[in-house]
Amino acid sequence: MTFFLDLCLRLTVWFLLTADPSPINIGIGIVVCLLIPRSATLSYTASLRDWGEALWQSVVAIPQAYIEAVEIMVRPHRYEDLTRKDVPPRRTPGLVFLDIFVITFTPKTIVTRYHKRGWYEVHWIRRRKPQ
Amino acid sequence: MIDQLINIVSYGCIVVGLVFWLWGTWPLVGPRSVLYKLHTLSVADTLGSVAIVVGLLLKIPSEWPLLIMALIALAIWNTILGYVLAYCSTEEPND
Amino acid sequence: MNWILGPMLLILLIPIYESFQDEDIWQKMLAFASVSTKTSIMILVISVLRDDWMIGVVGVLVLSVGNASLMLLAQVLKRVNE
Amino acid sequence: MTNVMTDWDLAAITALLPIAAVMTILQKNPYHALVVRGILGAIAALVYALLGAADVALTEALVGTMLAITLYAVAVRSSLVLKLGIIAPVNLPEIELDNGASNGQQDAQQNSNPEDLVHPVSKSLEEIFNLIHSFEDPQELKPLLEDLRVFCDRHSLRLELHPVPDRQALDHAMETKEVHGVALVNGDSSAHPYSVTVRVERLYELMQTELNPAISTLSTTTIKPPPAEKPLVSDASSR
Repeated sequence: MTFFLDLCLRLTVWFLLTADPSPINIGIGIVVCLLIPRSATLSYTASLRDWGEALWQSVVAIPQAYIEAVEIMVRPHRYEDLTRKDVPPRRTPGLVFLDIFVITFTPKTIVTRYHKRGWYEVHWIRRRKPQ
Repeated sequence: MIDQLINIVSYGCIVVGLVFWLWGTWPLVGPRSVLYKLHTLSVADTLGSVAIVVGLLLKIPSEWPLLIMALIALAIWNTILGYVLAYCSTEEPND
Repeated sequence: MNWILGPMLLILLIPIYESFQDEDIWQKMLAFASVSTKTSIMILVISVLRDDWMIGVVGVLVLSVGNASLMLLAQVLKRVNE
Repeated sequence: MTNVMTDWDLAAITALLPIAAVMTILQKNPYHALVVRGILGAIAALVYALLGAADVALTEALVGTMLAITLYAVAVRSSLVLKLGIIAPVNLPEIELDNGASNGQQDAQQNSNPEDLVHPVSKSLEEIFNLIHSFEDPQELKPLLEDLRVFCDRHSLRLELHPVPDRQALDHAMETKEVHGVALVNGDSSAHPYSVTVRVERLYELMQTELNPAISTLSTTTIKPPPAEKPLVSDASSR
Protein backbone atom coordinates (compact mmCIF):
# COMPACT_ATOMS: atom_id res chain seq x y z
CA MET A 1 0.00 0.00 0.00
CA THR A 2 2.73 2.46 0.93
CA PHE A 3 4.55 1.33 -2.18
CA PHE A 4 1.56 2.67 -4.05
CA LEU A 5 1.68 5.97 -2.15
CA ASP A 6 5.37 6.26 -2.94
CA LEU A 7 4.69 5.71 -6.64
CA CYS A 8 1.92 8.32 -6.61
CA LEU A 9 4.26 10.89 -5.04
CA ARG A 10 6.89 10.28 -7.70
CA LEU A 11 4.39 10.45 -10.52
CA THR A 12 3.02 13.73 -9.17
CA VAL A 13 6.49 15.25 -9.17
CA TRP A 14 7.12 13.92 -12.68
CA PHE A 15 3.92 15.36 -14.13
CA LEU A 16 4.34 18.68 -12.39
CA LEU A 17 7.87 18.96 -13.77
CA THR A 18 7.06 17.91 -17.33
CA ALA A 19 3.45 19.19 -17.55
CA ASP A 20 2.73 17.03 -20.59
CA PRO A 21 -0.27 14.65 -20.50
CA SER A 22 0.56 12.81 -23.74
CA PRO A 23 0.55 8.97 -23.51
CA ILE A 24 4.27 8.76 -24.31
CA ASN A 25 5.12 11.03 -21.41
CA ILE A 26 2.87 9.08 -19.06
CA GLY A 27 4.64 5.87 -20.09
CA ILE A 28 8.08 7.40 -19.61
CA GLY A 29 7.02 8.76 -16.23
CA ILE A 30 5.80 5.39 -14.96
CA VAL A 31 8.94 3.63 -16.17
CA VAL A 32 11.20 6.24 -14.56
CA CYS A 33 9.31 6.12 -11.28
CA LEU A 34 9.63 2.34 -11.15
CA LEU A 35 13.31 2.41 -12.07
CA ILE A 36 14.47 5.00 -9.53
CA PRO A 37 15.89 3.06 -6.60
CA ARG A 38 13.79 2.85 -3.47
CA SER A 39 15.28 3.29 -0.04
CA ALA A 40 15.98 -0.13 1.46
CA THR A 41 16.15 1.06 5.07
CA LEU A 42 12.70 2.58 5.06
CA SER A 43 10.24 0.09 6.43
CA TYR A 44 6.75 0.50 5.08
CA THR A 45 4.90 -1.01 7.99
CA ALA A 46 3.00 1.99 9.27
CA SER A 47 -0.74 1.60 9.21
CA LEU A 48 -2.80 3.57 6.74
CA ARG A 49 -4.55 5.33 9.61
CA ASP A 50 -1.27 6.75 10.93
CA TRP A 51 -0.38 7.99 7.48
CA GLY A 52 -3.78 9.58 6.96
CA GLU A 53 -3.54 11.29 10.33
CA ALA A 54 -0.06 12.62 9.65
CA LEU A 55 -1.00 13.86 6.19
CA TRP A 56 -4.10 15.54 7.58
CA GLN A 57 -1.95 17.20 10.24
CA SER A 58 0.35 18.60 7.60
CA VAL A 59 -2.62 20.02 5.70
CA VAL A 60 -3.98 21.63 8.86
CA ALA A 61 -0.52 23.00 9.61
CA ILE A 62 -0.70 25.42 6.65
CA PRO A 63 -3.47 27.72 7.93
CA GLN A 64 -2.15 27.29 11.46
CA ALA A 65 1.28 28.45 10.34
CA TYR A 66 -0.22 31.64 8.91
CA ILE A 67 -2.22 32.25 12.09
CA GLU A 68 0.91 31.84 14.20
CA ALA A 69 2.87 34.09 11.86
CA VAL A 70 0.33 36.88 12.24
CA GLU A 71 0.30 36.30 16.00
CA ILE A 72 4.04 36.73 16.39
CA MET A 73 3.94 39.75 14.10
CA VAL A 74 1.20 41.50 16.06
CA ARG A 75 2.44 40.63 19.54
CA PRO A 76 6.20 40.34 19.85
CA HIS A 77 7.48 37.03 21.23
CA ARG A 78 10.78 37.88 22.84
CA TYR A 79 11.57 34.81 24.92
CA GLU A 80 12.95 31.45 23.91
CA ASP A 81 12.29 28.07 25.43
CA LEU A 82 13.32 24.46 24.89
CA THR A 83 10.89 21.61 25.52
CA ARG A 84 10.54 17.92 24.84
CA LYS A 85 7.78 16.35 22.83
CA ASP A 86 7.25 12.63 23.02
CA VAL A 87 7.15 10.60 19.85
CA PRO A 88 4.10 8.31 19.57
CA PRO A 89 5.14 4.65 19.81
CA ARG A 90 6.11 2.69 16.71
CA ARG A 91 6.79 5.58 14.34
CA THR A 92 8.40 4.68 11.04
CA PRO A 93 11.05 7.01 9.54
CA GLY A 94 8.56 8.42 7.04
CA LEU A 95 6.16 9.37 9.80
CA VAL A 96 8.96 10.85 11.89
CA PHE A 97 9.89 12.96 8.88
CA LEU A 98 6.31 14.19 8.59
CA ASP A 99 6.19 14.96 12.32
CA ILE A 100 9.38 17.00 12.14
CA PHE A 101 8.04 18.74 9.05
CA VAL A 102 4.77 19.71 10.73
CA ILE A 103 6.46 20.98 13.89
CA THR A 104 9.12 22.96 12.05
CA PHE A 105 6.71 24.36 9.47
CA THR A 106 4.82 26.40 12.06
CA PRO A 107 6.89 29.48 12.86
CA LYS A 108 6.65 29.31 16.65
CA THR A 109 8.28 25.89 16.92
CA ILE A 110 11.41 24.29 15.49
CA VAL A 111 12.67 20.78 16.09
CA THR A 112 16.35 21.00 16.97
CA ARG A 113 17.04 17.33 17.53
CA TYR A 114 15.39 13.96 17.24
CA HIS A 115 16.43 11.43 19.88
CA LYS A 116 16.07 7.83 18.89
CA ARG A 117 15.02 6.99 22.44
CA GLY A 118 11.72 8.66 21.76
CA TRP A 119 11.44 12.43 21.88
CA TYR A 120 11.87 15.54 19.80
CA GLU A 121 13.66 18.54 21.25
CA VAL A 122 11.47 21.50 20.32
CA HIS A 123 12.58 25.11 20.41
CA TRP A 124 9.84 27.68 21.09
CA ILE A 125 9.51 31.42 21.05
CA ARG A 126 7.12 32.73 23.70
CA ARG A 127 5.49 35.95 24.75
CA ARG A 128 6.20 35.58 28.43
CA LYS A 129 9.34 34.56 30.17
CA PRO A 130 9.30 30.78 30.64
CA GLN A 131 9.68 29.57 34.23
CA MET B 1 -16.09 41.14 -12.19
CA ILE B 2 -14.54 37.80 -11.21
CA ASP B 3 -11.38 38.72 -13.07
CA GLN B 4 -11.11 41.85 -11.01
CA LEU B 5 -11.65 39.95 -7.79
CA ILE B 6 -8.95 37.45 -8.67
CA ASN B 7 -6.65 40.31 -9.55
CA ILE B 8 -7.21 41.96 -6.20
CA VAL B 9 -6.70 38.71 -4.31
CA SER B 10 -3.49 37.98 -6.17
CA TYR B 11 -2.08 41.43 -5.50
CA GLY B 12 -3.16 41.00 -1.88
CA CYS B 13 -1.22 37.73 -1.64
CA ILE B 14 1.88 39.28 -3.15
CA VAL B 15 1.75 42.29 -0.83
CA VAL B 16 1.22 40.04 2.20
CA GLY B 17 4.19 37.98 1.05
CA LEU B 18 6.35 41.05 0.73
CA VAL B 19 5.31 42.22 4.21
CA PHE B 20 6.21 38.80 5.61
CA TRP B 21 9.54 38.96 3.82
CA LEU B 22 10.36 42.34 5.27
CA TRP B 23 9.19 41.50 8.78
CA GLY B 24 10.99 38.17 8.86
CA THR B 25 14.23 39.29 7.29
CA TRP B 26 14.68 42.47 9.29
CA PRO B 27 15.63 40.72 12.59
CA LEU B 28 18.57 39.08 10.78
CA VAL B 29 20.62 42.21 11.34
CA GLY B 30 19.90 42.22 15.06
CA PRO B 31 21.87 40.51 17.83
CA ARG B 32 19.42 37.65 18.47
CA SER B 33 20.39 33.98 18.60
CA VAL B 34 20.51 31.76 15.52
CA LEU B 35 17.42 29.83 16.61
CA TYR B 36 15.35 32.97 17.13
CA LYS B 37 16.32 34.21 13.70
CA LEU B 38 15.35 30.82 12.28
CA HIS B 39 11.83 31.35 13.61
CA THR B 40 11.48 34.73 11.92
CA LEU B 41 13.12 33.39 8.77
CA SER B 42 10.56 30.61 8.57
CA VAL B 43 7.91 33.36 8.53
CA ALA B 44 9.73 35.20 5.77
CA ASP B 45 11.22 32.54 3.58
CA THR B 46 8.59 29.83 3.82
CA LEU B 47 5.28 31.55 4.49
CA GLY B 48 6.08 34.82 2.72
CA SER B 49 7.43 33.07 -0.35
CA VAL B 50 4.44 30.71 -0.43
CA ALA B 51 2.13 33.74 -0.37
CA ILE B 52 4.03 35.37 -3.24
CA VAL B 53 3.95 32.21 -5.34
CA VAL B 54 0.22 31.78 -4.69
CA GLY B 55 -0.24 35.36 -5.85
CA LEU B 56 1.66 34.58 -9.05
CA LEU B 57 -0.38 31.40 -9.47
CA LEU B 58 -3.64 33.36 -9.39
CA LYS B 59 -2.21 35.79 -11.89
CA ILE B 60 -0.93 33.26 -14.42
CA PRO B 61 -3.02 30.11 -13.99
CA SER B 62 -1.62 28.69 -17.23
CA GLU B 63 1.71 27.91 -15.57
CA TRP B 64 0.16 26.02 -12.69
CA PRO B 65 2.24 22.82 -12.82
CA LEU B 66 5.46 24.76 -12.46
CA LEU B 67 4.19 27.02 -9.72
CA ILE B 68 2.72 24.14 -7.72
CA MET B 69 6.06 22.42 -8.02
CA ALA B 70 7.62 25.61 -6.68
CA LEU B 71 5.17 25.60 -3.76
CA ILE B 72 5.99 22.01 -2.82
CA ALA B 73 9.72 22.57 -3.17
CA LEU B 74 9.53 25.72 -1.08
CA ALA B 75 7.53 24.20 1.75
CA ILE B 76 9.51 20.99 2.06
CA TRP B 77 13.02 22.23 1.42
CA ASN B 78 12.83 25.37 3.51
CA THR B 79 11.29 23.58 6.46
CA ILE B 80 13.80 20.76 6.41
CA LEU B 81 16.59 23.27 5.95
CA GLY B 82 15.37 25.03 9.08
CA TYR B 83 15.58 21.74 10.96
CA VAL B 84 19.05 20.96 9.60
CA LEU B 85 20.37 24.41 10.46
CA ALA B 86 18.87 24.20 13.95
CA TYR B 87 20.38 20.75 14.41
CA CYS B 88 23.82 21.75 13.17
CA SER B 89 24.10 25.05 15.00
CA THR B 90 23.31 23.63 18.43
CA GLU B 91 25.65 21.53 20.50
CA GLU B 92 25.11 17.87 21.20
CA PRO B 93 23.63 17.49 24.70
CA ASN B 94 25.74 15.40 27.07
CA ASP B 95 23.75 12.39 28.11
CA MET C 1 3.56 44.45 -12.08
CA ASN C 2 7.16 45.51 -12.40
CA TRP C 3 6.99 47.32 -9.09
CA ILE C 4 7.39 44.00 -7.24
CA LEU C 5 11.06 43.69 -8.09
CA GLY C 6 11.99 46.97 -6.39
CA PRO C 7 10.90 46.05 -2.85
CA MET C 8 12.18 42.50 -3.36
CA LEU C 9 15.59 43.85 -4.22
CA LEU C 10 15.62 46.11 -1.17
CA ILE C 11 14.68 43.19 1.11
CA LEU C 12 17.36 41.06 -0.55
CA LEU C 13 19.93 43.64 0.52
CA ILE C 14 19.25 42.91 4.22
CA PRO C 15 20.68 39.36 4.34
CA ILE C 16 23.53 40.38 2.04
CA TYR C 17 24.48 43.12 4.45
CA GLU C 18 24.09 40.72 7.37
CA SER C 19 26.39 38.17 5.76
CA PHE C 20 29.06 40.84 5.46
CA GLN C 21 28.69 42.33 8.90
CA ASP C 22 28.28 39.29 11.15
CA GLU C 23 31.38 37.26 11.97
CA ASP C 24 29.57 34.18 13.30
CA ILE C 25 29.50 31.39 10.75
CA TRP C 26 25.94 30.26 11.56
CA GLN C 27 24.56 33.76 11.18
CA LYS C 28 26.24 33.87 7.79
CA MET C 29 24.63 30.55 6.93
CA LEU C 30 21.22 31.97 7.83
CA ALA C 31 21.90 34.90 5.53
CA PHE C 32 22.89 32.46 2.78
CA ALA C 33 19.69 30.48 3.26
CA SER C 34 17.67 33.65 3.07
CA VAL C 35 19.45 34.93 -0.04
CA SER C 36 19.13 31.63 -1.86
CA THR C 37 15.37 31.43 -1.28
CA LYS C 38 14.81 35.06 -2.13
CA THR C 39 16.78 34.96 -5.37
CA SER C 40 14.91 31.90 -6.59
CA ILE C 41 11.56 33.51 -5.83
CA MET C 42 12.76 36.56 -7.74
CA ILE C 43 13.66 34.33 -10.67
CA LEU C 44 10.14 32.90 -10.55
CA VAL C 45 8.65 36.40 -10.53
CA ILE C 46 10.79 37.36 -13.51
CA SER C 47 9.70 34.24 -15.37
CA VAL C 48 6.05 35.13 -14.78
CA LEU C 49 6.67 38.74 -15.79
CA ARG C 50 8.19 37.69 -19.07
CA ASP C 51 5.97 34.68 -19.55
CA ASP C 52 9.10 32.60 -20.05
CA TRP C 53 8.72 28.97 -19.04
CA MET C 54 12.41 28.17 -19.26
CA ILE C 55 13.42 30.69 -16.61
CA GLY C 56 10.66 29.40 -14.37
CA VAL C 57 12.03 25.86 -14.49
CA VAL C 58 15.46 27.25 -13.63
CA GLY C 59 13.92 29.07 -10.68
CA VAL C 60 12.41 25.89 -9.29
CA LEU C 61 15.64 23.95 -9.77
CA VAL C 62 17.71 26.69 -8.15
CA LEU C 63 15.28 26.61 -5.25
CA SER C 64 15.96 22.98 -4.49
CA VAL C 65 19.63 22.86 -5.46
CA GLY C 66 20.56 25.92 -3.42
CA ASN C 67 19.00 24.36 -0.36
CA ALA C 68 20.71 21.04 -0.95
CA SER C 69 24.13 22.67 -1.06
CA LEU C 70 23.26 24.55 2.11
CA MET C 71 22.49 21.34 3.95
CA LEU C 72 25.74 19.74 2.83
CA LEU C 73 27.71 22.79 3.87
CA ALA C 74 25.95 22.90 7.23
CA GLN C 75 26.89 19.29 7.93
CA VAL C 76 30.52 19.91 6.97
CA LEU C 77 30.68 23.01 9.17
CA LYS C 78 29.21 21.10 12.09
CA ARG C 79 31.93 18.49 11.80
CA VAL C 80 34.62 21.17 11.55
CA ASN C 81 33.42 23.03 14.63
CA GLU C 82 33.54 19.96 16.83
CA MET D 1 2.83 42.42 -17.75
CA THR D 2 4.92 42.68 -20.87
CA ASN D 3 8.61 42.10 -20.93
CA VAL D 4 9.39 45.73 -20.37
CA MET D 5 11.60 45.97 -17.36
CA THR D 6 12.85 49.32 -16.26
CA ASP D 7 16.50 49.99 -16.75
CA TRP D 8 16.79 50.87 -13.10
CA ASP D 9 15.68 47.45 -11.94
CA LEU D 10 18.10 45.79 -14.31
CA ALA D 11 21.00 47.99 -13.30
CA ALA D 12 20.28 47.61 -9.60
CA ILE D 13 20.09 43.82 -9.70
CA THR D 14 23.17 43.54 -11.88
CA ALA D 15 25.07 45.79 -9.47
CA LEU D 16 24.61 43.14 -6.77
CA LEU D 17 27.01 40.83 -8.58
CA PRO D 18 30.19 42.93 -8.18
CA ILE D 19 29.17 43.78 -4.62
CA ALA D 20 28.91 40.10 -3.71
CA ALA D 21 32.18 39.36 -5.51
CA VAL D 22 34.02 42.03 -3.53
CA MET D 23 32.47 40.69 -0.33
CA THR D 24 33.75 37.23 -1.17
CA ILE D 25 37.35 38.30 -1.62
CA LEU D 26 37.29 40.41 1.54
CA GLN D 27 36.64 37.37 3.75
CA LYS D 28 39.63 36.22 5.79
CA ASN D 29 38.35 32.93 7.15
CA PRO D 30 38.08 30.33 4.35
CA TYR D 31 34.81 28.94 5.71
CA HIS D 32 33.23 32.38 5.79
CA ALA D 33 34.44 32.87 2.24
CA LEU D 34 32.70 29.64 1.25
CA VAL D 35 29.38 30.84 2.63
CA VAL D 36 29.70 34.20 0.91
CA ARG D 37 30.66 32.37 -2.28
CA GLY D 38 27.32 30.60 -2.01
CA ILE D 39 25.57 33.96 -1.80
CA LEU D 40 27.56 35.10 -4.83
CA GLY D 41 26.41 31.99 -6.71
CA ALA D 42 22.75 32.62 -5.86
CA ILE D 43 22.98 36.23 -7.00
CA ALA D 44 24.83 35.24 -10.16
CA ALA D 45 22.05 32.78 -11.00
CA LEU D 46 19.52 35.56 -10.49
CA VAL D 47 21.40 37.98 -12.74
CA TYR D 48 21.85 35.39 -15.48
CA ALA D 49 18.16 34.51 -15.35
CA LEU D 50 17.30 38.19 -15.45
CA LEU D 51 19.38 38.68 -18.57
CA GLY D 52 17.61 35.74 -20.19
CA ALA D 53 20.33 33.09 -20.01
CA ALA D 54 18.43 30.23 -18.43
CA ASP D 55 21.08 27.64 -19.24
CA VAL D 56 23.89 29.67 -17.71
CA ALA D 57 21.83 30.32 -14.60
CA LEU D 58 21.17 26.62 -14.19
CA THR D 59 24.85 25.78 -14.63
CA GLU D 60 25.83 28.41 -12.11
CA ALA D 61 23.39 26.99 -9.58
CA LEU D 62 24.37 23.37 -10.11
CA VAL D 63 28.11 23.62 -10.64
CA GLY D 64 29.03 27.04 -9.29
CA THR D 65 27.06 26.85 -6.10
CA MET D 66 26.49 23.25 -5.20
CA LEU D 67 29.45 21.33 -6.59
CA ALA D 68 32.07 24.03 -6.04
CA ILE D 69 31.04 24.72 -2.47
CA THR D 70 30.87 21.08 -1.51
CA LEU D 71 34.26 20.32 -3.06
CA TYR D 72 35.88 23.42 -1.56
CA ALA D 73 34.43 22.63 1.84
CA VAL D 74 35.95 19.18 1.77
CA ALA D 75 39.24 20.51 0.38
CA VAL D 76 39.53 23.27 2.97
CA ARG D 77 38.67 20.92 5.77
CA SER D 78 41.23 18.33 4.78
CA SER D 79 44.06 20.70 3.90
CA LEU D 80 43.89 23.35 6.61
CA VAL D 81 45.15 21.09 9.33
CA LEU D 82 48.20 21.08 11.55
CA LYS D 83 49.17 17.53 12.45
CA LEU D 84 51.29 17.50 15.55
CA GLY D 85 53.10 14.40 16.74
CA ILE D 86 53.29 13.97 20.50
CA ILE D 87 54.45 11.26 22.85
CA ALA D 88 51.51 9.87 24.75
CA PRO D 89 50.55 6.57 26.36
CA VAL D 90 49.50 3.98 23.81
CA ASN D 91 45.79 4.53 23.95
CA LEU D 92 45.38 4.95 20.25
CA PRO D 93 41.87 5.87 19.21
CA GLU D 94 42.18 3.64 16.13
CA ILE D 95 42.30 0.52 18.30
CA GLU D 96 39.17 1.49 20.16
CA LEU D 97 37.61 2.55 16.92
CA ASP D 98 37.56 -0.99 15.57
CA ASN D 99 35.96 -2.28 18.75
CA GLY D 100 33.40 0.46 18.65
CA ALA D 101 32.42 -0.31 15.07
CA SER D 102 31.99 -4.01 15.66
CA ASN D 103 30.13 -3.41 18.91
CA GLY D 104 27.73 -1.15 17.11
CA GLN D 105 27.03 -3.78 14.49
CA GLN D 106 26.56 -6.49 17.07
CA ASP D 107 24.12 -4.32 18.97
CA ALA D 108 22.17 -3.73 15.83
CA GLN D 109 22.06 -7.42 14.99
CA GLN D 110 21.11 -8.59 18.45
CA ASN D 111 18.24 -6.22 18.70
CA SER D 112 15.30 -7.62 16.85
CA ASN D 113 13.28 -4.54 17.73
CA PRO D 114 12.51 -2.89 14.37
CA GLU D 115 12.91 0.64 15.69
CA ASP D 116 16.51 0.04 16.67
CA LEU D 117 17.23 -1.42 13.27
CA VAL D 118 16.31 1.79 11.53
CA HIS D 119 19.80 3.23 11.26
CA PRO D 120 22.35 0.61 12.24
CA VAL D 121 25.02 2.22 10.06
CA SER D 122 24.60 5.76 11.29
CA LYS D 123 24.51 4.55 14.86
CA SER D 124 27.88 2.87 14.66
CA LEU D 125 29.30 5.85 12.77
CA GLU D 126 28.18 8.08 15.58
CA GLU D 127 29.94 5.84 18.08
CA ILE D 128 33.14 5.88 16.07
CA PHE D 129 32.95 9.64 15.90
CA ASN D 130 32.54 9.96 19.66
CA LEU D 131 35.47 7.65 20.24
CA ILE D 132 37.80 9.65 18.03
CA HIS D 133 36.86 12.81 19.82
CA SER D 134 37.12 11.30 23.26
CA PHE D 135 40.91 11.44 23.01
CA GLU D 136 41.90 14.07 25.53
CA ASP D 137 44.90 16.33 25.69
CA PRO D 138 47.73 14.84 27.76
CA GLN D 139 48.04 16.66 31.05
CA GLU D 140 51.72 17.55 30.76
CA LEU D 141 51.26 19.23 27.35
CA LYS D 142 48.26 21.42 28.33
CA PRO D 143 49.94 24.89 28.37
CA LEU D 144 51.62 24.32 25.02
CA LEU D 145 48.45 22.99 23.40
CA GLU D 146 46.45 25.97 24.63
CA ASP D 147 48.99 28.27 23.03
CA LEU D 148 48.86 26.26 19.81
CA ARG D 149 45.05 26.27 19.78
CA VAL D 150 45.02 30.06 19.89
CA PHE D 151 47.47 30.08 17.02
CA CYS D 152 45.38 27.60 15.02
CA ASP D 153 42.14 29.47 15.61
CA ARG D 154 43.70 32.66 14.36
CA HIS D 155 44.66 31.02 11.07
CA SER D 156 41.53 28.81 10.94
CA LEU D 157 43.66 25.69 11.11
CA ARG D 158 42.53 22.48 12.73
CA LEU D 159 44.91 21.03 15.31
CA GLU D 160 45.14 17.27 15.04
CA LEU D 161 47.19 15.33 17.56
CA HIS D 162 49.04 12.18 16.57
CA PRO D 163 49.92 10.31 19.74
CA VAL D 164 52.84 7.87 19.38
CA PRO D 165 54.44 5.67 22.06
CA ASP D 166 58.10 6.79 21.95
CA ARG D 167 60.73 9.11 20.53
CA GLN D 168 61.65 6.72 17.72
CA ALA D 169 58.13 6.56 16.38
CA LEU D 170 57.97 10.34 16.57
CA ASP D 171 61.06 10.71 14.38
CA HIS D 172 59.69 8.13 11.99
CA ALA D 173 56.40 10.02 11.67
CA MET D 174 58.34 13.17 10.88
CA GLU D 175 60.47 11.43 8.25
CA THR D 176 57.52 9.88 6.48
CA LYS D 177 55.78 13.28 6.52
CA GLU D 178 52.92 11.86 8.52
CA VAL D 179 52.98 14.91 10.76
CA HIS D 180 53.80 18.55 10.13
CA GLY D 181 55.62 18.96 13.41
CA VAL D 182 56.39 17.37 16.74
CA ALA D 183 56.17 18.66 20.28
CA LEU D 184 58.38 17.43 23.09
CA VAL D 185 58.53 18.04 26.82
CA ASN D 186 61.97 19.33 27.83
CA GLY D 187 63.61 18.28 31.05
CA ASP D 188 63.40 20.43 34.15
CA SER D 189 66.88 21.82 33.57
CA SER D 190 65.86 23.59 30.40
CA ALA D 191 64.70 27.22 30.40
CA HIS D 192 61.65 26.43 28.27
CA PRO D 193 59.28 23.64 29.23
CA TYR D 194 58.54 22.56 25.64
CA SER D 195 60.22 22.39 22.27
CA VAL D 196 58.35 22.36 18.97
CA THR D 197 59.86 21.30 15.66
CA VAL D 198 58.05 21.88 12.39
CA ARG D 199 59.07 20.84 8.91
CA VAL D 200 56.91 23.34 6.99
CA GLU D 201 58.73 26.61 6.32
CA ARG D 202 55.62 28.77 6.33
CA LEU D 203 54.39 27.35 9.62
CA TYR D 204 57.78 28.10 11.12
CA GLU D 205 57.63 31.73 10.01
CA LEU D 206 54.14 32.20 11.43
CA MET D 207 54.88 30.42 14.67
CA GLN D 208 58.10 32.34 15.21
CA THR D 209 56.20 35.59 15.58
CA GLU D 210 53.00 34.31 17.18
CA LEU D 211 53.80 31.51 19.62
CA ASN D 212 54.55 32.49 23.19
CA PRO D 213 58.37 32.33 23.49
CA ALA D 214 58.16 31.79 27.25
CA ILE D 215 56.48 28.44 26.74
CA SER D 216 58.36 26.75 23.95
CA THR D 217 61.43 26.84 21.80
CA LEU D 218 60.86 26.57 18.09
CA SER D 219 63.02 24.96 15.44
CA THR D 220 62.62 23.79 11.87
CA THR D 221 64.04 20.88 9.94
CA THR D 222 64.03 19.91 6.33
CA ILE D 223 63.20 16.33 5.54
CA LYS D 224 65.15 14.79 2.70
CA PRO D 225 63.11 12.62 0.36
CA PRO D 226 63.62 8.97 1.30
CA PRO D 227 65.82 7.01 -1.13
CA ALA D 228 63.07 4.50 -1.77
CA GLU D 229 61.50 6.87 -4.24
CA LYS D 230 64.37 6.55 -6.73
CA PRO D 231 63.09 3.57 -8.71
CA LEU D 232 59.87 5.44 -9.30
CA VAL D 233 61.77 8.29 -10.93
CA SER D 234 63.71 6.04 -13.28
CA ASP D 235 60.52 4.19 -14.05
CA ALA D 236 58.87 7.42 -15.10
CA SER D 237 61.82 8.51 -17.27
CA SER D 238 61.98 5.22 -19.14
CA ARG D 239 58.47 5.67 -20.47
